Amino acid sequence: MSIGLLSLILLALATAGYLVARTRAVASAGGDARRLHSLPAFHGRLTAMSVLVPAAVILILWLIFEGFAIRGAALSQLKPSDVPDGSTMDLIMSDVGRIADGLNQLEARGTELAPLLASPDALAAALKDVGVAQGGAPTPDTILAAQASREALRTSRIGLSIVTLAAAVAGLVLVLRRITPEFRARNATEALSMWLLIGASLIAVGTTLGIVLSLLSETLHFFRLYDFRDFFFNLTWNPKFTGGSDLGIWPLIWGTIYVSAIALAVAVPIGLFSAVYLAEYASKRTRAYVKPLIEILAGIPTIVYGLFALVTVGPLLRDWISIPMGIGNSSSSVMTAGLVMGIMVIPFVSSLSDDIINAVPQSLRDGSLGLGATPSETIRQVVLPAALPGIVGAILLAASRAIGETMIVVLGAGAAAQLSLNPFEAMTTVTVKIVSQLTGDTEFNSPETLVAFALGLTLFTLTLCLNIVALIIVRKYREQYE
Amino acid sequence: MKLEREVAAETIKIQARKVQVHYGTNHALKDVDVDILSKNVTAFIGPSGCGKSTFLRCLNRMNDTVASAKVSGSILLDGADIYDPRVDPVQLRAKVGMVFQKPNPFPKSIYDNVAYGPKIHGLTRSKAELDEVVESCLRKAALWNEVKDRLQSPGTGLSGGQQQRLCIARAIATSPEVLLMDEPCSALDPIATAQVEELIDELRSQFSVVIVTHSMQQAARVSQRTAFFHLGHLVEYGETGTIFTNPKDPRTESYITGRIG
Amino acid sequence: MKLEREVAAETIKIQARKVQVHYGTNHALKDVDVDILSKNVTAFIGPSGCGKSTFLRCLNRMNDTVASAKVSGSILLDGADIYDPRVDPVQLRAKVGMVFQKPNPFPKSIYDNVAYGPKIHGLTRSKAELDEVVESCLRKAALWNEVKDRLQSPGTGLSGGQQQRLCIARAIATSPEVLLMDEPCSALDPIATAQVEELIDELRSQFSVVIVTHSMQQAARVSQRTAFFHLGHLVEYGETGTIFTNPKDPRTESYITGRIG
Amino acid sequence: MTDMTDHPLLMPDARTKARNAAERRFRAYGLTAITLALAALVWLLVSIFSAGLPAFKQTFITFPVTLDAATLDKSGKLDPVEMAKVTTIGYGKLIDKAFAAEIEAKGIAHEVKPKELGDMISEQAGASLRDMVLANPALVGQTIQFQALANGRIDGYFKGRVTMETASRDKNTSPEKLALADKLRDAGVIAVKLNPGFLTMSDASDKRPEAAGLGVAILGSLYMVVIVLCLALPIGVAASVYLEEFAPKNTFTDIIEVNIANLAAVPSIVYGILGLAIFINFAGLPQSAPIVGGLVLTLMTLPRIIIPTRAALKAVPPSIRDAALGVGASKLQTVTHHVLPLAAPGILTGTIIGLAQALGESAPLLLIGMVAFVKDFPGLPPQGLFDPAAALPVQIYNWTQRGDPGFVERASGAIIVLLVFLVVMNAAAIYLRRKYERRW
Amino acid sequence: SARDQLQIAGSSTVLPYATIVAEAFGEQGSFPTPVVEGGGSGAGRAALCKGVGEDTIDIANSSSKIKQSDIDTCAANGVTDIMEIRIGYDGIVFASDIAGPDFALTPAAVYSAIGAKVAKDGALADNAAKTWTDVDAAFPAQDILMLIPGSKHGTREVFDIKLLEEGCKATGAYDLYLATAEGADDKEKGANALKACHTLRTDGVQVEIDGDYTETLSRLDANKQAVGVFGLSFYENNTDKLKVATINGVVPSVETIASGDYPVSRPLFMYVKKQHIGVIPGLKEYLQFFLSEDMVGADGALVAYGLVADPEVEKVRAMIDAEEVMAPLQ
Ligand SMILES: Nc1ncnc2c1ncn2[C@@H]1O[C@H](COP(=O)(O)OP(=O)(O)OP(=O)(O)O)[C@@H](O)[C@H]1O
Ligand SMILES: Nc1ncnc2c1ncn2[C@@H]1O[C@H](COP(=O)(O)OP(=O)(O)OP(=O)(O)O)[C@@H](O)[C@H]1O
Ligand SMILES: [Mg+2]
Ligand SMILES: [Mg+2]
Repeated sequence: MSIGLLSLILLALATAGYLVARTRAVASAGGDARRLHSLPAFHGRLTAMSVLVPAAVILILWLIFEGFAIRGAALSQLKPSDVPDGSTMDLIMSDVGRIADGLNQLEARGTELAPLLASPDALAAALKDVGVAQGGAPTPDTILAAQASREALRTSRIGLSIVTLAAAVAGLVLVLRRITPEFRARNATEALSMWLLIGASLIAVGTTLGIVLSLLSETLHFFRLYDFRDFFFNLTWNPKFTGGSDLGIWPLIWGTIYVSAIALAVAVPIGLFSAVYLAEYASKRTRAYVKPLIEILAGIPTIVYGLFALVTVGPLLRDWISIPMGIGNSSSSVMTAGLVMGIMVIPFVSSLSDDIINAVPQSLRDGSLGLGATPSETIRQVVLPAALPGIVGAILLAASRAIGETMIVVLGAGAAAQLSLNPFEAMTTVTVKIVSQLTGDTEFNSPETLVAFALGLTLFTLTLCLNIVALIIVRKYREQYE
Repeated sequence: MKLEREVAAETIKIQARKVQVHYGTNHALKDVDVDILSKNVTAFIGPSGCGKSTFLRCLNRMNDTVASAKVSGSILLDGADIYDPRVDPVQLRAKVGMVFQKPNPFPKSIYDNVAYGPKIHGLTRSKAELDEVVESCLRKAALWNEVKDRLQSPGTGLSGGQQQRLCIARAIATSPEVLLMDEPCSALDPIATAQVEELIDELRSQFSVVIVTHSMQQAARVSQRTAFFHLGHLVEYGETGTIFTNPKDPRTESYITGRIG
Repeated sequence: MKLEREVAAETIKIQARKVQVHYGTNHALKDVDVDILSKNVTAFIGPSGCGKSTFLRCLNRMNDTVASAKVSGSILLDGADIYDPRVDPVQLRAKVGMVFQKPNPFPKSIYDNVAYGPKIHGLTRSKAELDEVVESCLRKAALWNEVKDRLQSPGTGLSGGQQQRLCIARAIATSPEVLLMDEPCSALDPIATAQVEELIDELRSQFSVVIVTHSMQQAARVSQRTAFFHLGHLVEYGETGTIFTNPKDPRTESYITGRIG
Repeated sequence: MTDMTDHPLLMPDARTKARNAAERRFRAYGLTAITLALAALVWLLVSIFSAGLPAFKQTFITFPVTLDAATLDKSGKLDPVEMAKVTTIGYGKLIDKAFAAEIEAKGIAHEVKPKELGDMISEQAGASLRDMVLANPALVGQTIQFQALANGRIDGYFKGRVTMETASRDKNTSPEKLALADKLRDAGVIAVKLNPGFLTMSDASDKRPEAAGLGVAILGSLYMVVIVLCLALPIGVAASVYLEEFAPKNTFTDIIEVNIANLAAVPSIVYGILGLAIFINFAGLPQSAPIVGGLVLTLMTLPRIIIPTRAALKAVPPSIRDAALGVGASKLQTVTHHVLPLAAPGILTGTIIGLAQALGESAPLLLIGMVAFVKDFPGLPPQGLFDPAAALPVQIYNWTQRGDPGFVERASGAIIVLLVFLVVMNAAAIYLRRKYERRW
Repeated sequence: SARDQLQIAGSSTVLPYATIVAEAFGEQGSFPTPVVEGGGSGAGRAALCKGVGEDTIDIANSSSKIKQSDIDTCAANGVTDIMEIRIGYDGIVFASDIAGPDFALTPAAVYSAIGAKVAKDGALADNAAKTWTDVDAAFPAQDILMLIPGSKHGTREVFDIKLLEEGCKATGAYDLYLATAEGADDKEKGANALKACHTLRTDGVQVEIDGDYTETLSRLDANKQAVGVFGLSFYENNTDKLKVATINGVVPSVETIASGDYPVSRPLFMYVKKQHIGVIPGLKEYLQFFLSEDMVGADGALVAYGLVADPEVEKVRAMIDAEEVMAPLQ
C-alpha cells in the first residue's frame, strides 16, 4: 500500500471516528448532551486524534528507521571483496540503492526482470534506459543486494501498513469503547493536544540542533586545515584565491557589530517613536493606514535597499559629510549600510512594539493621566516599562535581521574587512563573508570556503550570548501588569 | 438650588452647567448642573449605572481618554472653562486628582506608585523628602503598617483593599486642589473606611473632595453636600442634611429609603 | 467549633485543613481550618489584607495561576482532596464558581460574557435555550433591565457596578455547586445589593455560597455561618448569630465593634 | 469668564511649561519618526515604480507571416513529430523574410543592411511562432498577422533607454535600425503595448531581455509562500502557546526561549545549509523544488512568528485568564477562546513581517538550487511542488546580475510584482488585525 | 521517477552562456530546457562531486580549472569519470565611465597604482601615488580608484597573475621582494616574492567587489573617477556607459583575445559527469549543441554575446563525441 493511500485511509478513519464518536457520546447520555462530562465534539476530536496521532508518529518513525533495516538487508549480501580498489562500501551501497530503484521502475513499466537479473550487462543497459545512473557497473553481488533491499522494502511497507492501520483501528476502538457520559474526553483531547504543542516547540529545538550539526562537521574540517588560533586571534581578514590566506574573524565581527549598531541606532528610535505615536496619539484611521504602509518597508527586496545605499546614500554621505569633514572619501561605508539597513528594520520595531503597547491596559494609562502626568510621561514611565518584553523582543528581531543581512552590506558597506573606528570607511560583516566564501570560485575543500561554516558557528554563539543578556535584562526590568 | 448659588458666589470651586455625555449612542449624562464648593466634601449618590463615575471623569477630563465619549456643556474650575481648548488637561488633572473605581496600581513597586506623582510634578527636592512624602501618604491612606516592610514589592501584589488604599495614597501624594474619589472605600473594612473618612475630613480643611459612594451612611458622615443621580439626571443636589432628612424629589426619597435602585 | 463538626457530618461540602499560603516569602494564610456546609451561605469577614481572597482562591485552585503562590494543607470537596494530582482543576472550577473581587468581564459582548460558561460546558441545546439562560442569569443578577437593549455591546463598556453584576451573572450561568463571591456587592447601590442578596438566598436552596464582605450587616443578613480572618489566621468560625452577638475571641469582638482593622 | 487669560489654569507655571514642551517634543519626535519612515518608503517606492513600470509595456512588431508549408511541413501530413523537427532557427528565417517583405511592401526606405533587418525582432519570435504552429498545425499554409516582440534595443529606444548616440557605440544595434524603427512606428507596424507576457512567460536568457517573464517565479513563490503559511503559522503559534502558557518555567524552557530568539539571528544562508543537509541530502527531496524552498523558509520564518506571538501572549492581562478559568474553562479553552483572539494582532504582525521576509529571501534558496534559470513551468500541486521552479526574489537577483541593461527595468518590474504580491497576500492579515484590535 | 531535465550549476561567469545554450537547446523541442544554476565554480564542482545519481547535478560550469581536492572528493563519492570541456575564454577588460578620459593601461601601471609597495630609488617604498599622474605623467590627473574582483572570484586569480605579477616584475618590485624573500630554496623564494606582489594597498584606492559586474557598474556610476574590471561580454552590452581601456595598447575584443594579443583572459570549463551520459536524457546532445557552429561558430550566438571561442574547438568536439574522460592533473 502506498504511503499516499495509507494516509487517505487514515484520514477517512479519523473522519468516521469523529462522527461516530459524537453520536455515540450523545447516545450514551441518553440523547442529552448536558449529562456528558465533555462536549460531544471533544469525544469526536479525541477519536479522530487517537486515530491520527499514533498512526502518524509510527508512520514517520518507521519511514526514518526503515532505511537502516533495508541497508542492513542489502549489506548482508555483500562481501568485502565486492569493494574494488579506490571505492568504499558506501559507494557500492548507493549503487545498490540505485539498482533497486531502477528495478522498481522497470517492474512498473512491465519489463520482465528475470533475464536482467541474470545478466549484469543487460541490466546496466536497461537501467540507463530508465534514467538510473550508476557509479560502477552492476555485479552479481550488487544485484543480489539490490534484490535483498527491494525485498526488505516490500516487507517493511507491508509491515508499515499493518502496524499503522492496526494502531489507528486500535485507537478508534479504544476510544469508542470508553465513551460514557463520565468519560473525560476533553482532558484526554487536551493532553494529546499538549503533545502536539510540545512537538511544535521541539521543532525549534530540532532546527537548532540541525544547524549546529550541519555547521559543526565542516567547521571541524576547517580547523584541521586552518589553525583555530589564527582564526580567533589574527586581526586580519585577507583571503587569497590561491591559498595562504589570513582568516582572522575579528574584522568581520567588528563590522557586524558596527553595522548592526548603526542600524539599530536608526531603527530603534524611529521605530519606537513611530510605534508610540501610532498606538498613543494617532487616530484609529491614521493608524490603520500608516502601520501597514510602514510594514511595506520590511517587504521591499533588499537589493533595492542595496542599490539605494550604493547609488544615493553613499555618494550623499561622501559628498556632504565625509569629504568635507576630511574623514574619508569612500562612498561605501558602515554608515551608509547601517543607515539604510536601519530603514529596512524600522517596521520590525514599530509594528511589533505598537501591538504590545496597544495591549497595555487602559486603566494603567488612566491611573497615570489621572495624577496629572502628561501623555509622554505616562508612556515613558508606565506604558513602555509594562510593554518591555515585547519591545525587547522586537528590537532583538530587528537586530537579528540586521545581523543576517547581506545585500545591503555588500552594496552599501563594501567588501573591505578592516578594524576601524571610522564609520565612513568600508567594512564588511560575517554574514556577507559566509555567503561570498560559500559561493565563490575557489574549490570547496579549501579553508577559504570552509571558513564560512566556522563563521556561521561563531556568529551563532555570539548571538546566543546576546540573547541571553537580553533575556536577563527583560527578566530584571519587566513590570508584570494585571 | 437657588440657595447655593447665592452662598457660593465666592467659594464655588467647580461649576458644571448642562453637562451631557454620550457614549456612542448611549446618552449617559443629561443636563447636569452642579456647583462644587471649595473646602467641602461633596458626595455623589445614586443607583449603579446612573452616571456618577461618568460625571466624575468629566471633572478632570478623564473622559478624553474614552474614544466613544462625547462631552458637552460647560465645566468651570475657579471660573475657567476646563474644556477650553487653551486649557491644558495635564495641569487640570494635577489640580483635580482622581481615585478610580477599580484600583489600578502601576506594575511598579509600592514606593514608586506613591512617588510617581511627586516625581513628575517635581514636588520634592531630595530623596529624603520623597521618602517622607511616601511615608506620610501611605500613613494617611492607612496602609503604612501593612506595607512598610515591602515597599519595594510590586503594587499589583497587594490585596484588593490594599490596592485601593495605595491608589488613594498615590492620589493625595500630588496634593491636588480637588480630589475626586470614586467609591474609595468599597473594598475596605470598617476600620480602614473610618481612617479614610478621617483623611477625607482632614483634606477638606484645604481642598475640595468629591466622593462617590453607595453607602448613605458614609455620605451622611463625611459630606457637607450631596448630589443624587438617577438615570443620567441630576435629580437633587443640596446640603447633605437636607437631602437625607428632607429630600424634595420623590425619587430621592425612594432611593434613600431603599425603594428604587 | 466543636458544635459544627458534629452537625456537619453529612453535609460538609468543603473541608479545609491546615491550609497555608505563601506568596514568595509573604506568609499570607496560616493554618486555616474551615468546614463549608452545603446549602448554606458562609461569610468571610476580616480586615483588608487578612487573607480572605487568598483563601477563597484556594477553594477552586485559582491560586494555581499565581506563580509565586504556594499552597499547602488539604482541602476536601465532597470528601475528595482538590489538590490531589488526579483532580482536574477545570472540572473543579466548573463545580466551584467564582466572582472575583475586581470585576473582570471578557472583552466581548455582554451576551457572550454570560453565554460563555454554558457554551463550553454544553449546558444548552439550542440558541433559544441559551438566550433564555442568558436572560435569566442577567435578571437574577439584577442587570437585565439595564442591558437588555445592548446585549451585543462590549461588557467592558459597563459601569463598575454593572460589570460586577455581569460577573455574577456569568458565574451563575454555569450553575456551580459552590459559588465563591469576593465582595460581590462592593460597587452596588443598596437596591442592587438587596437584589444580589436575594439571589444568594435563592442559590442557597441548592448550592453552597461563600461570600467575602466588609459589611457586617450584609454578613449578618445573608449568611448562616461566618468566619473571621485576621492577619492570615482564621480567628473564629461559627454560626453567624453567635459570631455577631457572642464572639469568643476578643479580636473578633474588637473587629465587629470597630476597634481593630 | 470675561478675563480668563490670567487664570491659573491658563497660566501654566514654569515646570508645567517645561513639561508641556517635553510633551510637544515627544509628539514631534513621533511624528518625525513616522514622517521619516514614510518618506523613506515614498522615496523607495517612487524609485521602484519609475524604474519598473516600463517593464509592463513592451514594443511589438506586427506583420503578416506566410506559414510556408514547404519549410514547415515537409512531409505534408501535418505529422506533429515530423513538424517538431523544424527548429526555431527555421521559423526565425521565415519571420525575417516576412519582415523584410513587409518593409518593402510598405515602401519604407532605410539604410539597414538586409541581413541585419532580422536583428530588430526578438529571437524569441521564432520560438513563439513555432509554439503557435505546433499547437495548431492547421495554420500551416496560411498567412497570419504575427505579433513579434521587438529586440530589446528597439524596445529600449522607445522607452528612452537607448538613444541614437548610445546606439552608435553599441554593436548590438545601430542608429539606422532606430531610424527605421521610427518609421515603422509611424507606419503602424511597431507599437508599444501592454505586455501580459511579463507576468506569464518564463525567464529568458541574456540574449532576449524583451522575452523574459515572471511566470515561473510567481508560481514558485506562490507555492513556497503557501507552504510557509500553512506550516509556519500553526506551528509557530502552537509552539508559542506551549512555551508561554503551559510550559513550566524552568531552565529548560529558558534555554528554548533563548534558543528561539537566537534562531532568528541565524543568517538565512545558514538555513540553506541546513535545508541542503536535511531535506535534500537526508530526506532525498529534489533540488530546485518549491517544496524544499518552502520547508527551508518555514524553518527560517518560525522564530520570526514565535517571538512576536509570545510577546503578544505575554501582553494579555492575567485577569482575563482568571475570568475564563473561573467559569471552568480549561487552560486550552482559555487560550483558544480568549487569549489568542486578544493576541491576534501581534500574531498577525509577526506573520506579516515573517512572510514578507520569507517572500523576499533569496540567500537560503541559493544552496538548494533555486537560484537557477528555469524555463519550464512547474506542474500543479501536489506534484508540481517537486518540479524545478524559480522564485520572485531569485528572479530579481538574477536579473540584476545580467549584463543587458534591459534586465534592469525588468528587475524593477519584478520588484513591483513582488510588492503587489506581498500586499495582496497580507491584505487579509491586515484586515483581520484591524478587526481584532481592541483596548481593555 | 527519473529526472528528465539536465541540471547544471556553477560559475556565474559561464551562467549567461549556459542559459543562452539551455534556452536554445530547449527550443529544439527534443529535450526539456535544462535548469541552470549559478552559485560559483567552487559550489558547482562541490555539487558535481556529491555523488552519482539523478539527485545530483550533471554538469558543473567552472571559470577555473578543477583542483585536485575536488577530484578527490569526487572520487570519494563515486564520481570517477569526469569530462573536462573547455568552452572558450572569458576576456577581462578594464573600463571607466564613458564621459571620462581614455586609459591606456599596462600591467606596470596597474601595479604602480594599487600595489602595496613600489620600487623607488632601488628600494621598496610604500606606494604613495594619489592620482594617475603620479603613476605616469601620461595618464589623466584623476584620483586612483580601482574596482577589482573580490578574492573569491576566478577573475581575481587572472588579475593577480596577468597584471599584478607582470607589473610587479616590470617595475622591478619583484626583484626587490625576491631579495628579501624567505624560503628554503630559490623556488620557494620566488613563490613568496610573487605572493608579496599580490599585496595591495589598503588605503581605499582599490575596492574589492564581492558582487558581480552590475555592482561594479553601479559603483562606477557612484564614483565617476573609478576604473573597474568587467567581463568582455558585460562590457559589450554596456558600451553606452563604459569606456574600455587598452592594455599594452591592445583594445580588447573577441578577435584580439582569441589571437592572444590581448593578455588578460581565462579559460572557461564545463565538468561533466560521464556516468550520467545515456542516463539523463539529452546530456551528450547538450554538450554537442553547446559547441556546435550555431553556438560557438563565428556567427554563433555565444560569440555574438561576447564569448571568445576556443581556437581548438574541433578537438573539444571530438573529445565529446568520444566521451573522453579528463586526464589526471599534473
Ligand atoms: N499576588 C500576590 N503576590 C504577593 N502577595 C499577595 C498577592 N496577593 C495577595 N497578597 C498578599 O497576601 C495578603 C492577603 O491578601 P488577600 O488578597 O487575601 O487579602 P484580602 O483579605 O482579600 O484583603 P482585601 O479585603 O483587601 O481584598 C496581603 O498581605 C497581600 O498583600
Ligand atoms: N466606556 C463606556 N462605553 C459605553 N458606555 C459606558 C461606558 N462607561 C459607562 N457607560 C455607560 O454609561 C452609564 C453610566 O455609567 P457610569 O460608569 O457613569 O455609572 P456609575 O454611576 O458610575 O455606576 P456604578 O455605580 O455602577 O459605578 C452606564 O449605563 C454605563 O453602561
Ligand atoms: Mg462608577
Ligand atoms: Mg480581597
